[in-house]
Amino acid sequence: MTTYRAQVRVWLKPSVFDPQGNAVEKALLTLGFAGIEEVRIGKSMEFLVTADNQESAEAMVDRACRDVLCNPVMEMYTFTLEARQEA
Amino acid sequence: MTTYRAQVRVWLKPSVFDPQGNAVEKALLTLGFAGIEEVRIGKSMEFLVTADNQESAEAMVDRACRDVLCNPVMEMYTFTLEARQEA
Amino acid sequence: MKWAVIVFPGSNCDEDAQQAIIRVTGDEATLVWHQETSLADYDAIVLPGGFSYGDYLRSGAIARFAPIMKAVRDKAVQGTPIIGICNGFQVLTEAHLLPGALLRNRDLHFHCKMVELRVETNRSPFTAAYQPGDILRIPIAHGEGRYFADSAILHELQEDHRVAFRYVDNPNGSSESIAGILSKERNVLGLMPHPERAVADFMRSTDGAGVFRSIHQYVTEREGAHAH
Amino acid sequence: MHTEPTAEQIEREGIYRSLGLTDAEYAQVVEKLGRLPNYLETGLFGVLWSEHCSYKSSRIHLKKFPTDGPQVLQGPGENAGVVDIGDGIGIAFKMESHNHPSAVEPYQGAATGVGGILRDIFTMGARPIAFLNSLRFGPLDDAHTRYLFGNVVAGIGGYGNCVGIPTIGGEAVFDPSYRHNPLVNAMCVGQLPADRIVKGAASGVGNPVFVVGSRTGRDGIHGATFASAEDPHAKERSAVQVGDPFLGKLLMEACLELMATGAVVGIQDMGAAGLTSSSAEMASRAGGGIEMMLDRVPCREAGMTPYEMMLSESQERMLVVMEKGKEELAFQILRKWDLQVAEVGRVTDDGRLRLYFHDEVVADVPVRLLVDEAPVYDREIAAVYEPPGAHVALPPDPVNYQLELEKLLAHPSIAKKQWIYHQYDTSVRASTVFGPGYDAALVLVPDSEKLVAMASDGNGRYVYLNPRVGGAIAVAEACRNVVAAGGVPLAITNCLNFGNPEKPEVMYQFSQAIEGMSEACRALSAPVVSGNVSFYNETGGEDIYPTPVVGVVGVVEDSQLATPSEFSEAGLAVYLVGNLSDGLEGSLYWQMKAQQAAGDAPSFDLATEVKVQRFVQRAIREVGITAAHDISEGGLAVALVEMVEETAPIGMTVSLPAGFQLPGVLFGEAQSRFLIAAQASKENMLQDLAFTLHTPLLRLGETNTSGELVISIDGESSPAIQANLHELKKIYTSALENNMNQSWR
Ligand SMILES: Nc1ncnc2c1ncn2[C@@H]1O[C@H](COP(=O)(O)OP(=O)(O)O)[C@@H](O)[C@H]1O
Ligand SMILES: [Mg+2]
Repeated sequence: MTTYRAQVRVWLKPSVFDPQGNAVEKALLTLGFAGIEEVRIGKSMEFLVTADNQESAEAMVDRACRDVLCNPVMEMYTFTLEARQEA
Repeated sequence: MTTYRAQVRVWLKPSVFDPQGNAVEKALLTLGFAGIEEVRIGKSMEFLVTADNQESAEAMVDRACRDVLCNPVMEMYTFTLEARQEA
Repeated sequence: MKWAVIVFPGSNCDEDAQQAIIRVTGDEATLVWHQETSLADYDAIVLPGGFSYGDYLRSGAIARFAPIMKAVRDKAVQGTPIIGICNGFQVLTEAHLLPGALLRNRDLHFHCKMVELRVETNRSPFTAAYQPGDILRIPIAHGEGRYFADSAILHELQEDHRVAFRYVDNPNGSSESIAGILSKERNVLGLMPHPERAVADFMRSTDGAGVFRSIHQYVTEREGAHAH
Repeated sequence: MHTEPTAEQIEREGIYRSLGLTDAEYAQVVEKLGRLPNYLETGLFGVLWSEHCSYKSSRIHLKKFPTDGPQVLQGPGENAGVVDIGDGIGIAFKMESHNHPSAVEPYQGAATGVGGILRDIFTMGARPIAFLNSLRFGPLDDAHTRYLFGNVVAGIGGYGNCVGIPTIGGEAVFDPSYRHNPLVNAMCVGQLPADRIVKGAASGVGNPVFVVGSRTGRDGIHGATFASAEDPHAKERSAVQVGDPFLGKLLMEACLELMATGAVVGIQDMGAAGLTSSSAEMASRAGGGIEMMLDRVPCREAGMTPYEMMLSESQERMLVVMEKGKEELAFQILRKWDLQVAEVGRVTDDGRLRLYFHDEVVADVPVRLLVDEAPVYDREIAAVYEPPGAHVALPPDPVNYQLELEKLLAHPSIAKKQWIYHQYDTSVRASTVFGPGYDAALVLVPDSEKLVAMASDGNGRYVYLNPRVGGAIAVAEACRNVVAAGGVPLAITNCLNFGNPEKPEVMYQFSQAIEGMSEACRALSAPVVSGNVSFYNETGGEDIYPTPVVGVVGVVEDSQLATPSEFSEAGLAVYLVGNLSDGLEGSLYWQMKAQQAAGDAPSFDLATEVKVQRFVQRAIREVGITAAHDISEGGLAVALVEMVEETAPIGMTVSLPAGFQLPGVLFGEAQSRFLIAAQASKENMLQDLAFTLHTPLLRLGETNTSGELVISIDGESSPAIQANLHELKKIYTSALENNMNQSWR
């Protein structure tokens, strides 16, 4: 068994209005951050996965994303996996 | 002027309790995702930055993180910058 | 008839719904714990408002896996009227019993206030007591009530007359001002406003009573028909 | 992991100072203990002897409050006070401050404040039925203030909405005095059977002690100590506490179920100073001791030391003492709610708090010394208090009174607060009869004809200008709100938000405000049953206005008596109950003109106050009136506009007798006054009642369909104010939102 550090990123599909991104963009603008645009805010999830190998860890994370972590009606996801260095 | 794609990740400091991550971890467990643990949920932000060069873009994003995107009392951040390919 | 009001950890309008049912219909209404697995005894199901599982991750996302949800699905197939109010609506969309999703309000604020709704169809077990075009005053109380669906679904909802209620003055940025929708078979309703908070004079509106009265009438008439 | 300093090092290097003890306090510990305390023990004394836990600077003054009355079921000393509203129903309530945490992290600071006060209520065995909140911030033209205020409101809603308790009242004041020290006071009200109050006492030798709820982490260590520290940023050294309202809700349901079994001997929230204060205070109330095996405390992080466990302020945790032999019952209930529970110790009779870790005694100190023998300071009180507004010159008369009225209506302290309360769930539990927007909130009591009335109030400016009168006004005004809505005030809770108690003038404000409050409590038969003190609200040597906030609970005997503060009909007569006055003392109007608090506190007389409150109570009961509203900030003119329902297409004509100064009569804030509106058919009865009760009652005018507010002075040819009421209402309604629509993220 190996333990991996998973990093999942979930964000709203481009067609879905992101009010949070919008608000932050406006705030940045009024604070003088000219040149920042198209702000989108999503979720970043991190966790440890223990599995036989990278492949089955990937399958598990993918299933977790599809079933729970992401709602495909309005969201998309990507993830990365990295074998954890031993302490 | 060059346009960069910035990706910022903001998460709670390790000593700060993350009730959301905690609840999701429990849910995953009851759903049979054995082997997933230490779930932490943060934010992932994406935007475009236009600046003279990579250095000044970096400085701007860093300042945006410190001033607006991240609450240093309880959060930490990292970011990456990538020159945008022309369409 | 017998009503079931499902209680998830974090539900907080369960008792309000129960009381409203009793007040309006005089029927028996039972709180059913999310760990239960059967709803065989019930003629109508309510998924109440609240913050099931704290609404962590996405509202309704975790509740949809509760053991009781398998029974809710079965009842949906059997044609039993099922109504999801606020968080219940969110659970129903997450469970794919209703299309679309409910997102964070356009202005990012929670909104609690009396709003006006237009009844769009009375062809449903939930709205038969109203006339299309009726304007109802019913409170909303939500932070994630912006109804979203892609254009194909919105088109389908419109074509099939499955939009049950629209806001007169869109409070949250919902697509096409949608406040409540019906399933294809019309026996599942999800709506963000709280009809159980508009059933008595002191609540400043009794317009929500029609929802419970419609369901009661639908079920009792259907039972009558079966008896023949 | 670094090792903890030894007892000798603590003494030699003065380490106790960083744990919150002064040299004298440390010497006292050593003497009473008869030895040098180790690091953990020093920490226990540090937090329990902090201002926050021991009330060492306030205790002797708080004793002056009247706390008794036939209606009082539980006075100060428990987690919350309880009053009897009849029909076997008790109402538990308390208010608490979360000022310092909210200044550091506004959302979580406010949310955890709400969570904490919620737990104080349900630990009494009461089902929470309502929240209120009192907020004080700097002016909203500052982006950081908007950020703080916006997030505090979101945090209050975030917690309250999730646990399903309606937030139905409160207040919000914006004044430069609070710019660096915002105040966030939260109040919770609950209902319980009058004969089933649950106490926070660890009694019954051998009974098991449980930790229930969230696991213990390293968050908030030293919160209690630093709430009293001079350097507000010292608090940042400890991790911010994050609230988990979902867990809070489960904990509430589980604990209420648990207490209903009768197997709970004692229960207490782990608030400030967490496990330390809950265990020591529960043992102290029972006059016994407690011992705990710290290895058994469920922790969130590995390698936590006993010191960290005892001082952690992780949220959503309870300490519960069960009757021995009934543990299984508890486990069943807690399992159902999916809550963590751990048996960590037992009740003893040796009067000691004894802690074990890995089978070793790591602390062993007398409970009495920790709790009851904590130091008490009779801090120096200034002999003279220079009235800070006495020298301010009266403003010249304005040219345009309508403009002045509009400015007042647009002031965020006066403007309608819907931007705030639309973010709160005000109708969950389906029992809100009057929500925010009314003078007092009213909530149905199931299986009873009665309603519970509640309100919170307090004007720091008045107290600053004249601490004694200002203190009395705070109580009177809060009670007045309950009376206006048709209620009878029963008792009060309070949050005493003050500056640095080491300054003699702050102690003057404190002691005088308490004197004034006590006088008013006695006169109005509304004793103090719970409360909270927050000192050290200062930055850079500047203290806030001394701000006692009063939360009041009352009863409306019959829902028919519920009286709104607004009307929407034409043809009503409008009356002033109380005296016409043209003093500008302490008014917001004068402050706006002078750019500082000006004059004395507004004129106030307790006997008159009692009289007008009695009159309005009887007018509601015996005559029946359409609406009642108290005159507060902004004075008579503002109160008149406030009373007109927003969408009502009506107007109002008011004529005032000659002989009064205009700005004062319109905008002055003289106390003990109500406006009431009644149908023409009731006028004779009203006047008769006023005659019988020797209460000043003045007919001001009537409502009509003109859509205009006209205020004129008898004998003058042109009215002082002639304005479109709808426009005035628009200004009043939109001002706060307009302020907050500027960027604040
Ligand atoms: N922070 C708040 N939370 C909830 N309700 C509030 C808040 N601030 C003000 N309100 C409500 O707005 C109304 C007006 O408040 P306020 O101006 O303080 O009244 P008054 O001065 O007459 O006592 C009241 O009903 C009050 O409950
Ligand atoms: Mg006011």
